[in-house]
Amino acid sequence: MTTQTKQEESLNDEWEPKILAFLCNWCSYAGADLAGVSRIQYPPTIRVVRVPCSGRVSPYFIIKSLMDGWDGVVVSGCHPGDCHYLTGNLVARRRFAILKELLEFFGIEPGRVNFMWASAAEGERFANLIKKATKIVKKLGPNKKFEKKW
Amino acid sequence: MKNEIGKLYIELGEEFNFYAPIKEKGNLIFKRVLNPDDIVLDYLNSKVPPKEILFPKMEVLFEYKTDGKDVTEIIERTDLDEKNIIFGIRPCDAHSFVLLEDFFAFGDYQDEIFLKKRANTIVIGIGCNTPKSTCFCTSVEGHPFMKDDMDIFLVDLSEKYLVEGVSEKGKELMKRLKWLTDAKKQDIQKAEELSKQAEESFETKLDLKDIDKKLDPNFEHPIWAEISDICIGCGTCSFLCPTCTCFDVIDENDQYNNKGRRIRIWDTCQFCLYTLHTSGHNPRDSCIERCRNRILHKFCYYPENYNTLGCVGCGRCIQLCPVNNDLRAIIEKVNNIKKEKEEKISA
Amino acid sequence: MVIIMGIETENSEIENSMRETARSLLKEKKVDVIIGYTNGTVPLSSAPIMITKEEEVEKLIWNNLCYVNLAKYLVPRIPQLIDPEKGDLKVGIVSKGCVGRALIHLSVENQINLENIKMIGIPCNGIINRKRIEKEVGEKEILEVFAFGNDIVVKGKDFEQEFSFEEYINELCKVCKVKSPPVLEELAEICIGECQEISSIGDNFEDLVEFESKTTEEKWDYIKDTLETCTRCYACREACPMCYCNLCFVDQNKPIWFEKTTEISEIIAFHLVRAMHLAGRCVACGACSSVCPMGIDLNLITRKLEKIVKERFNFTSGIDSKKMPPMMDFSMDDAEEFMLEED
Amino acid sequence: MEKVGAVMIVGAGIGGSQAALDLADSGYKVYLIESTTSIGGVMAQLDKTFPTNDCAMCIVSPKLVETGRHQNIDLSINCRILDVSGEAGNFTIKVLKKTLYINPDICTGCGVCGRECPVEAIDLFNEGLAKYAATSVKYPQAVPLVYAINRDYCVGCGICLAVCKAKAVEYEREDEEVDINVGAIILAPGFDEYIPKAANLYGYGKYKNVVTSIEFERILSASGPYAGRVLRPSDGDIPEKVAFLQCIGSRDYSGNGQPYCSSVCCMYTAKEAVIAHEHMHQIKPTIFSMDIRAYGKDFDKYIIRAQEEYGVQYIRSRISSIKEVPETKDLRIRYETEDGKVMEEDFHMVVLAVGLNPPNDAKYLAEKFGVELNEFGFAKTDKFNPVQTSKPGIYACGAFSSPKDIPDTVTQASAAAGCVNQLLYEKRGTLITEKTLPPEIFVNGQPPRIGVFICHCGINIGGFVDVPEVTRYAGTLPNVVLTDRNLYTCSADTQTIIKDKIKEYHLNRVIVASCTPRTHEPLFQETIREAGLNRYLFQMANIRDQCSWVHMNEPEKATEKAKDLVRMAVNKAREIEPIERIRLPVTPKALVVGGGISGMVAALNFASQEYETFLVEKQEELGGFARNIYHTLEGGNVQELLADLINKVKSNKSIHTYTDAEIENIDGYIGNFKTSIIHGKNKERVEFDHGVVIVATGAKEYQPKEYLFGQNENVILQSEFEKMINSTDKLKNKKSIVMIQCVGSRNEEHPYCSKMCCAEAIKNALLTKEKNPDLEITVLFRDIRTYGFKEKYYRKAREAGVIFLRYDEDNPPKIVSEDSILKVEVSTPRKEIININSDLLVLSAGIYSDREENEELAKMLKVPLNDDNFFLEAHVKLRPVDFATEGVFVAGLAHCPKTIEDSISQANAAVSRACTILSKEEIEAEGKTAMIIPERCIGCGMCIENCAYNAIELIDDRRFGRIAQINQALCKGCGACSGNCRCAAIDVLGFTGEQVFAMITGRC
Repeated sequence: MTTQTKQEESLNDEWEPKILAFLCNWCSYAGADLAGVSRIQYPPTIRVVRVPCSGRVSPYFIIKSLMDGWDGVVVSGCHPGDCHYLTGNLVARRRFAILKELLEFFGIEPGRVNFMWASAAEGERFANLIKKATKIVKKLGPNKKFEKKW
Repeated sequence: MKNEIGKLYIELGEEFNFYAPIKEKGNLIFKRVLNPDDIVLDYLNSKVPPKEILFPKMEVLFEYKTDGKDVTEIIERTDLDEKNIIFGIRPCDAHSFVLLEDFFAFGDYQDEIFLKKRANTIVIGIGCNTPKSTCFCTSVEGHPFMKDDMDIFLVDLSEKYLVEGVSEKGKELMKRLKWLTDAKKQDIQKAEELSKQAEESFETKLDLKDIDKKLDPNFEHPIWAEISDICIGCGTCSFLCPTCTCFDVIDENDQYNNKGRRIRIWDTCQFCLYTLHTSGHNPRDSCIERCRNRILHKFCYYPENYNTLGCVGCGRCIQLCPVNNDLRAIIEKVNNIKKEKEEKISA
Repeated sequence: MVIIMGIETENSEIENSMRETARSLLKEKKVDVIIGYTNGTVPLSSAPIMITKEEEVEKLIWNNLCYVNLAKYLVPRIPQLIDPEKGDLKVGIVSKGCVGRALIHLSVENQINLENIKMIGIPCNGIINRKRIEKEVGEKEILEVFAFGNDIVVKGKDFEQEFSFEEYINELCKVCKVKSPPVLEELAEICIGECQEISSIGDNFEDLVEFESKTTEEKWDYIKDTLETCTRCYACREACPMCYCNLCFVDQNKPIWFEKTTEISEIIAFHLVRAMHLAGRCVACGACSSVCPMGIDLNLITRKLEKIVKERFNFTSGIDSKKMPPMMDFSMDDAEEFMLEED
Repeated sequence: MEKVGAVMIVGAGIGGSQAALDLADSGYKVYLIESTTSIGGVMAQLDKTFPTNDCAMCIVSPKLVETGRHQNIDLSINCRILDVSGEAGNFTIKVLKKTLYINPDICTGCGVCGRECPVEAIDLFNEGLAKYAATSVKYPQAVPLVYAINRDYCVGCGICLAVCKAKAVEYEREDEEVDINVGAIILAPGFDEYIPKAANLYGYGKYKNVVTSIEFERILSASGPYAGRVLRPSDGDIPEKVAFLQCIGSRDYSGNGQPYCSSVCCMYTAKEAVIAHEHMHQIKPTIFSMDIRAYGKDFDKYIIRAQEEYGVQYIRSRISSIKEVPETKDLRIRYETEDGKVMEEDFHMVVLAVGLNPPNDAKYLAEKFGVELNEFGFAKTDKFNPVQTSKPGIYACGAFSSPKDIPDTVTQASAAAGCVNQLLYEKRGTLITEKTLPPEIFVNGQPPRIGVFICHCGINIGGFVDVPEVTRYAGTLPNVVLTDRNLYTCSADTQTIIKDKIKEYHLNRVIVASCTPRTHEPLFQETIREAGLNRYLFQMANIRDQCSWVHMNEPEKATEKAKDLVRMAVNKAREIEPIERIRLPVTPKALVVGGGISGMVAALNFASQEYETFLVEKQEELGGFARNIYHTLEGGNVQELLADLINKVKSNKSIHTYTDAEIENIDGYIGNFKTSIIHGKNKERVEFDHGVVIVATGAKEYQPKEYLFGQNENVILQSEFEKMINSTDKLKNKKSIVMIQCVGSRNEEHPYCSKMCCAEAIKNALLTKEKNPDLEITVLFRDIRTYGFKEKYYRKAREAGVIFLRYDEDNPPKIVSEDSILKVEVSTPRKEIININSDLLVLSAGIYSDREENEELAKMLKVPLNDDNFFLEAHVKLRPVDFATEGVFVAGLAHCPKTIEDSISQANAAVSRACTILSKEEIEAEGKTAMIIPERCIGCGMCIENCAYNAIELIDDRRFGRIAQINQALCKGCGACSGNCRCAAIDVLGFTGEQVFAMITGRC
């Protein structure tokens, strides 16, 4: 999407951000499925990348996503202690804590990158958090700053 | 015309992309001028060489469109016909353009983008009244007042500039600058004096006579390890060298919008990826080979291929090397090889 | 009674004792080679040097321009430091505090064997911010630099300028708490010269308050403005003792995560990811800023990294070889205030 | 009769599923029979589990999915046992498969019927708290995902028949009877919860705000009736004061409930209180209990946390009545405090911690299978082997034999499987089927040819997403050579279509855009594998669960999203490559470390299956901790058992016993260990190979520093006392004995319960009373933890006149020695001070584990210890005998304090788990593992620290120097290593950097 059309869109209230969501296979992806099975509606903003564990999500994925024009990124894993791989999410949590602080420090709106926990039983929570993330990103508007421009 | 630079800019700024040395974030660099007051002419030398104007750090070669699967249209650059003026360039950097052209127009490989830009560029240079302690253009067949590679040549006479049309293109342009006044004899004399003074002030004198012949047989020699032992392998020396021309080509594809582009960016022989083969083999696998390549390229291959030294003596690499790996010392070491050998023979 | 001593006296005392130590190390064959600093050929510089003979000891110097982090030369293993028969040579290394920290951290990351190393400890009094002085002097050539009392004097052809030492050292040096290399309990014999015992470091990071109180937009503008001139020469990376990857992420091509272009977002991505990689590893030597040809100041990022790992994980890199760096460790109890929660 | 290599498991809760998986993985055919319409049992209903607060669904559902699609497990739901004949080794069971009125082979579980069903019916799973339809699955993540019509509610309107595009609704479908021939049977029907009768003391059923604990569990659950918000049923308000009443229907001699202790209520109540507070901070839980029976591993710490961190208040009182305050619907509770005051307090909600009853059909099952029940109606089991029923060849596990929690159930399930192994090992592998598959088509290096199949899923996708448009769009993407759309891509006929198209179009990558890969990926992978493609050349785009169903009101945007998801899948598909699963040989031998009861039982079980076993004992004699124990509380003769075991071990040729032995080194990994030991007086060195390790190193008895122990000869340990009463007559002239409980347990140094001391004390008190009824015995305790049926003996002891006095941790008894008399001063909670003159003080010393000893072994095996120095299992709930490091298992006291029976169970369980490895000639490692890119690796070792499975080590590579190496046998493919690797030197197959990159850049 070119910057120009994006700007036009942002003027429009209808503008929906595009958010890339990395969901761990065992909890959050299952939670997202449960939201579906329970027909809990949430905004059509996320595009899901299934990963084995939130521990797999490298900072490269997140930064690249922002550079490539995704308006936001969501990474969701199992609650601490629930990790299918025992401690993958704890490893990830440290990484995300540092990344989030650095993004903020570099002046990249921290709201664009959201980390969350959602279990396989939390369809409602999953939907609520996606709603919230969407709201946050929507408020920030299109990702123009860090997107590669050409 | 000291206070008339603004006039010059107003006169030509519309028609030409007007590049000149300006100060940005504490660094002196060549940039497209937006306000003539920004122009700085009493500078030592720019941090980034003006080669950047003709051969930028990053430049789009062309763009293309696709139908999702295949390329459907190629969009060529349209800005190459724009006319440029590079104003206030030092003789060493001006000479670098000649060397760049040697490279970009070598043999069958004519780099259209560079050459078109070069052809559309008028170079207005300025003599070097106070060469730096690290300058050594006089050792590489240059001179602080060498005007050969310029279209118009200025000399800073402190209260005014002496302006001289060198090339046809330059003379042509000067005709348009009606407000220029004819030079007085004493001005020309003063310029000559300044030139002489500058020449005499050179501290660095390198013995580069037959350097290529000294280097050629010593491709394998322990000094290369010695020279490279403190090198950390960054690209400072070559990125900021006015004659380094290596580049890398990248394709970027935007599937979402069915388009793409090809760009080139600076590369350097100091990086570990340089000449890395797909097989994993790299003939310049360590810092030793990479350091050697830089020296050989400038002082051996250039003379071989283009019959001239590949160095203009600006001294940037000496000034800016993070670990102070001084080119002067390197040349001295190379020269000593010869001597050692001679001594051995005579012994 | 306080004795006020000029920096030049201080430096020469340090230099003399360092040379003595170096001499005896070589003499007693405790080391095969010593890595240290020698005078630079241009003002406001110094050059690293490797010496193997006692008589070369006089080449070793110490002053406030010794900005290179010499630990850099131990990783990757360069041929000069390996004997084809003996294997790794025994290395003496002139170590200011941050060099010591780097060595300790490198050993935690299995990159060096500290048993082959002798840290010649130096109580560093701060490294001159040469880029700042250069910028302030402007378009005049500096030909000579020397310390006088508590000032740095810079001289050129027809000018002379004084800079207060206290003010014109690196920002990182101003808040440095590890001036001499830390002593390792388990390997005390490798720490010679001036080394200090450090258990933990207190820091309030007041120097970051101003920047951190900026809005996101202001931060972005500042970062963008600072990094814009980056030429991607990677001097910062190459001078960094912790950047020892075989193949840096920006150089990788399967996939090409980041391009090496000078487009602003690519530049920022490089510095952002590099910062990410240095979290809990950066030893705050400031070499990256000292070597940048464009004079880009990365110290703020360095400080932020120190702050993150200190405040979140109570960790300071390179002072304890037993404590796991934050990215090598995890805990059930880590703070997670940044996680998105339902309203 | 010839033995049969098949096993029937009755009941598919967590226990049945675990046993089924163990046996199916060890080469037996398993018939898993479930009476309801889905598997998972009670655990699937739970919100969180103690003591880790794990999400129950997160941890159980992968196991259920695996059970549901295991090649060797034949799962039948909605079944009833009709008849059983035969004997150990060969049984025949007649099973009635009741009709679901929906054809399970055709039903795709899409759920349209349930949504369209107009009849509101009760949903069992949400415990009556939310309404569901007559056609329903039990819960959204049900396995198998098949709908059933509840004919009790169905009005026969025919709507479901009409809306089902798969034509799976068959009103006329009939019940079916089948005969199943198996060699052994495991009964795992679970339990039924105690339901307080309508006219009970607590007003359950009368007052809306009185709920049972299982109902409350559903209220807590995110998938429950209030979506995880804690609300009270009467008005939907947040109940700030919640009272939990313990022992409802347990420890009840009134005849209303059961006399035994239900074992799990104390912990689940604490958990519910904690979770309630966690969900809504305004909730202040109060728990009324008699004793707090937190006897399991790390349970006490949980109780302490509940009190200290979550403000849960404990009141020791059994309350007598509850009255509703009519205006507010609050509940007024009257109770007597420990110091004798009578209090009255109003609560917003009351939760009844109901006990566990034997399953309603226990008698029926017992009769059919010919097994005996005990006095409480649970399955009667062997004194020492709690999974052995009264009938050979039939085993029981889980709550069917006594109330128990999940880890004990899972342990027993594996233990039962371990016993089945002993019985049927010769027939292993005789009845399982293996598919013959065509050789894989070689696709490496060929340009991708992608086929995209897009599913309408009836109207589930097609009704909201413009499937033709998505299909058209998919066709425009690079490398896509075929697009197709199907009504149901998962139906059997579409599988044939997919296979045909693969051949016709020479597809080398297949994408299905339909529902979730979590349930359907294996099916499609199987299909493409049958067509000759490597199963990893497959991608799914989830355009139903995560698209059409959640954007039902925005069809255009849902279509856009579906296109994006398909594009991302195509982009990834372009980068995927075949993955070959690595096969590793297995040495069919076992090492058992520790020659106590657990170790010997394990060794004998291995040996009885003809696996060569190395039993290594540190001491000169076998026997371990049990050498000091004479009887169990239930009357089992321990010394007899021990002598028998030692004898059997010594005479078994398959067991190599090394006593006085020390392990020098253990190297290797699952299936391929190499161990060297030094043993005997002469310090001989022995080396051997083996495929598995069982850690059964036991623990030690605490040597008290308190209560004058060691200073006064009349202060002795419980074990010494036991010896005294069993082998001397020193009791004769004693008049008063005082026992002190929790010596060296539940304190700062050892903050856990030693579990067996209460039973030991009661056992010895009873025996003493029997021998010398006039002797006065006083037991000073903090909580009496006679869980389960042991409660009976507690009561017996009290009836026999044993005096029980409670003391507080911060106010322990004081002992003064005067001549030969020990004066014991106790301050009781009633604020009285009681002085007892005793001539013998018996200390119930706890069990402790030595850090230094265990650490050495732990390091060699790369397994962790917990804070209390016991070995830490892979997962507290579902993998109680496994370690995260594969091929290593734990049994007995090394794991945590436990009884002899439990140790034996765990030993058999460990063997069963080990048999899933030893029974195979080679094991197949997970295909999607991490992979080192050696030229990038710098050997910094970060990945090693981040790996939970110890799958990475540093090696010196000839070409690349020091780099990390991944042991694919151990790697689970989580990618925690990869995400942190600065050099991107680790990739995860199936989720490589390039593949994720392709998906990210799919946007731009």
